Amino acid sequence: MKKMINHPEAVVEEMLEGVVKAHPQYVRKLEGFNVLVRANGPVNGKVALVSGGGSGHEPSHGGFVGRGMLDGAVAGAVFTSPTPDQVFEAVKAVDGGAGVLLVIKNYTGDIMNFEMAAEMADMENIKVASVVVNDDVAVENSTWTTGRRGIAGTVFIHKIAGAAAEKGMNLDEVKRVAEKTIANVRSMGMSLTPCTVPAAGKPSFELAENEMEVGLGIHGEPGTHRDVIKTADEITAHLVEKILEDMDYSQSEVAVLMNGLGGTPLMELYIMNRKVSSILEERGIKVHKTFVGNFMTSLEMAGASVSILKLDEELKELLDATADTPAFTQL
Amino acid sequence: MKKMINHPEAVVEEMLEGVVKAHPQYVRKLEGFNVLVRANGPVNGKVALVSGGGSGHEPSHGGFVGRGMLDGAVAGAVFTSPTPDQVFEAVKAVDGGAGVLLVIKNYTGDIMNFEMAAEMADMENIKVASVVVNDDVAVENSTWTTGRRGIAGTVFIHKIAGAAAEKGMNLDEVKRVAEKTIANVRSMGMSLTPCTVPAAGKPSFELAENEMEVGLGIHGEPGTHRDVIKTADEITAHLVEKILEDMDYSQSEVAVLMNGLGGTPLMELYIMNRKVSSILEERGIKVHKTFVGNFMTSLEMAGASVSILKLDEELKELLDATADTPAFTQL
Amino acid sequence: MTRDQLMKVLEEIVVVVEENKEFFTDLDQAIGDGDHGINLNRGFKAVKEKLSSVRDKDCGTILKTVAMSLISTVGGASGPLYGTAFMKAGAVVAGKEEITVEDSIKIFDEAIQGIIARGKASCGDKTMLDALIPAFEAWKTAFEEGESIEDASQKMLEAAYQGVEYTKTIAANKGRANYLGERSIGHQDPGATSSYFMLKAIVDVMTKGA
Amino acid sequence: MTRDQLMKVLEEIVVVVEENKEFFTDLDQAIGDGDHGINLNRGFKAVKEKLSSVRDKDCGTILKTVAMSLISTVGGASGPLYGTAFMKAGAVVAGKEEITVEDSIKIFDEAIQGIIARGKASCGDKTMLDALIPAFEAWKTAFEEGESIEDASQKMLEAAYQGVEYTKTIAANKGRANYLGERSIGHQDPGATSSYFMLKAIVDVMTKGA
Ligand SMILES: Nc1ncnc2c1ncn2[C@@H]1O[C@H](COP(=O)(O)OP(=O)(O)O)[C@@H](O)[C@H]1O
Ligand SMILES: Nc1ncnc2c1ncn2[C@@H]1O[C@H](COP(=O)(O)OP(=O)(O)O)[C@@H](O)[C@H]1O
Ligand SMILES: [Mg+2]
Ligand SMILES: [Mg+2]
Ligand SMILES: [Mg+2]
Ligand SMILES: [Mg+2]
Repeated sequence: MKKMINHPEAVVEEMLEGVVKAHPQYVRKLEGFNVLVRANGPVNGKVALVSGGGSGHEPSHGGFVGRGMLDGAVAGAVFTSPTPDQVFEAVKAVDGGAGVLLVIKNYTGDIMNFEMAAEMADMENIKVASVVVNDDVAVENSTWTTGRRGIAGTVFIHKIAGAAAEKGMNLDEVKRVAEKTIANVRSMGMSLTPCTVPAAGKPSFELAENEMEVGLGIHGEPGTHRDVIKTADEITAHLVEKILEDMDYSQSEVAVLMNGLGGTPLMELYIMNRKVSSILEERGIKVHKTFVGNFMTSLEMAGASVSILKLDEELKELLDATADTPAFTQL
Repeated sequence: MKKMINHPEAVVEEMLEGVVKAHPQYVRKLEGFNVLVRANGPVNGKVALVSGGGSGHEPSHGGFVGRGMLDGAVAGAVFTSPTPDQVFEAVKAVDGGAGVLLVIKNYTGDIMNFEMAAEMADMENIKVASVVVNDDVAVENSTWTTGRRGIAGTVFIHKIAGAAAEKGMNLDEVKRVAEKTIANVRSMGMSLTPCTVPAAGKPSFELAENEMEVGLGIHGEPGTHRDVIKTADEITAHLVEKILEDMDYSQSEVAVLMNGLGGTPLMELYIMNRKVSSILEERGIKVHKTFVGNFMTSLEMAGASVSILKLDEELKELLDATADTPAFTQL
Repeated sequence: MTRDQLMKVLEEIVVVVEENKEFFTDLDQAIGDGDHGINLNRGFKAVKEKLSSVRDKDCGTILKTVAMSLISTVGGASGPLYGTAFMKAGAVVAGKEEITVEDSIKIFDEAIQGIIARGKASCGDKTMLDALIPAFEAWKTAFEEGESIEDASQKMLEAAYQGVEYTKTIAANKGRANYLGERSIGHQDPGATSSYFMLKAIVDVMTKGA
Repeated sequence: MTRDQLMKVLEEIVVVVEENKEFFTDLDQAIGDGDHGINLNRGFKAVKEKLSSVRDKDCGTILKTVAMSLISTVGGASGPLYGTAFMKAGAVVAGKEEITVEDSIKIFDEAIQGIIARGKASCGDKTMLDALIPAFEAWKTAFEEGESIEDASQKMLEAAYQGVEYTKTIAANKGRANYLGERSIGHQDPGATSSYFMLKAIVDVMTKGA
């Protein structure tokens, strides 16, 4: 395990300290909790957004705390959902009186822990609503199961619901917008290498020099299948096809998130984006905006995911709204 | 070699296509040249900034083309300085009548190719000035040699000289500010893994599981020495000490760039930044602003560099000015 | 089971989790995200620290303290699930200094109901329930059939073990392993495995103590 | 050397660079950035394409065409340096259909001066100059001493080869290898090596042709 860390058990706390040292104008940490909230929060009368999950997905989620996106982010242990008390603490700290929306990724652990936090908040009469992101099209037959995972598409929910809240929408409205975004976004990912959870000390799986893992999540879990490495165009085409098969994007305008999993150079993400654009162009799907970079990562994993969000006028306006956070700034 | 690419020889062109597809609001590509310029450029009456170098350093340099930073970026083959004709083409395309400043990193190849381009521009009566960035303190005894390398600190020159140009300073003034920034910035880097130039197909060097390379550049070159991996705090302390030994920062305000080399997760960069902050704090050096992320990379190399820029009022104001580019946006 | 025995059982679980943390993590790497052992160990280390402060309290308080520690330190799926299980268990014996056999059946039942309510899984989903439910059934049946504690314990453990084995044969419908689809077949469920080890710790302490 | 021989020489260099591109790159990986072979090969592939269009032109035009191709396709340090060298060489024989021995000395001298002017390195900096300068001296001296072309060629090549060997013994002061400090000792310079191979290609064609 080659990592620049001090103690495997201390990575989350030390990281959060580093974030606060780097971005005091944006965030502060709640004393005793692995929770980042806006430096100048809570914002009175504004619906607050809290997201989070296991750590290892940086800049998600703390990097998106700031004007126009999140109000609080809860950092669990690496790849492990944060505990209810941490989430509850975040909720209390960010509530500006207009209620709190929890943005949860669809993992059993996240759902249970956030749910328990919501129950706690309820007991203290804080208005809490929640939405569950499940954008990953890799898992197909999910009717009787946990359902689809939430992966990089989640960033669109942060951006759009964040803008809705900033605009002054009430909790129901912000939730409606978040749910519309969730309904409209699909993602799929792949990887060339595993990643190593610091406390585990060994890679999450083994891949041969010519193999890749397809349809995988963001926690080092294996994917739906393994394949020989293809060209960037073939890989990208596979991911995009799966997404387009899953929802009808025809005639629509979309936003694209070409997301790196942490260890993939931007060069490769742009090469992949070239193919995403050309497929969408062929299909007559208009790209309104594209984001390329590391938004929802899996530690040092080399790999990428594509997310495509179908836009309507409302989503477009909210997506285009100003945002100012450590990891996402838009004029 | 595990990469998401199509043909090793096509990576630069395909990447640039992907960049333009992703960010048409920011950049366009000069037909037939590997040059990105502002979508709405040239800006009349403004001094234009051109930078560039080998590819593989993304988001440098194309990612910094936009308002408040560069006007043009020239992309050579991976880790290979672009040729003079490419640079010349960029100069012609961005000149808005107020002259062009070339921001060159101190490598023999870059200097010669950019110099030849400047000679060409001279023949066409375009006013060209140039500055050479040499921020890497790793190389010590450099009096009779090529001198120090330019590494991540270059991004500060893009930001600050870019803001100076945007403010309407003339070519001499922009050059003065760029040179002041160069004089005030020091950097040093290290890595845990090599990287693989696509066309070479094999890693640039071999490192054992417990080894790291210290004091290395951004082209996969080996560093000044090899060492056993230390903790993040020890590694960071070494880099920062080297920088602080090299220039007197006492009593000053600084900006910090905690730069990832491409394959290092943000988590580790923040853990390192925690240590950077605490050392600076101990020394009574005040951090005005910190940037953490992948700014000047070395393909998929796992590693990091620290850059520390000493600020005065002028530099501070220019650093804080608005910028809007694909990879660096500041409100 | 006296309060002291309960304390011993919990201390034994702390040890067993620590000893098997790599094993649980390896199992979770194969079909999950490789943190099950890390999670549980973090949780039971916290439990251990808290235990000394409730040494003189009733069984209900002790179990609730365990629950709260787990809930606030484990995270993931197993944190709320085991936390809920211990919470429900504690409610059954609130104020009691001793746990009777009848209590134990009630505890087991309530704990499982708690896990089901929280996680919405059922038998055959390849979760801890596949160890716990058969174990509970065996335990209850043994007593209904008048068997000794020793025999009942052995049957309970055997059933839990078979449950773990059974998880190898099925694809997961719940938890992270679910995303693997058919690829999860052939691997035993980490949570079922940790449940088995906890049950075994209880039996070990009780038989040693006897 | 006739124009046709010059064309053959250039074609041979194209082949030699292609054949040795991995070797050059490996040398550059050890002390540089691992692109020297890739760079030169890209450049000489471009040269090859351009050559057909100047087949009937004078030696000066041919050499300038090579220079322009290298300058606009190689990049890095070696692009401007080799490009400048061929440019200066071309200037010496502008308009000429043949290259005399005297021309060759002048070409060699001018090419080296061009490299020095562009790159500001000198002998002992561990660059291509460490092969080229001794080779030039040997070539010039041989003629001054009235030796045959064959002998002069062998002495020139031998001197270039010794120059390459010499680069192993010194630390670099110029180019990327410079940053390695003492670590560059023991490795031969990639540019000196490619220079040696180019000189060898010239000699090979000329002796085959004889
Ligand atoms: N819905 C559920 N109901 C019961 N048990 C579950 C459920 N989801 C997961 N589990 C159990 O939790 C175990 C995984 O725990 P752990 O690895 O700690 O959490 P996570 O899956 O969040 O990483 C699984 O092996 C399974 O036994
Ligand atoms: N200033 C210089 N003068 C002469 N030759 C040089 C100089 N700098 C570098 N070289 C030569 O260039 C070679 C490296 O070329 P190449 O790898 O193509 O370029 P780069 O160093 O830019 O990657 C070195 O081996 C050396 O022989
Ligand atoms: Mg987990
Ligand atoms: Mg190079
Ligand atoms: Mg797990
Ligand atoms: Mg080189």
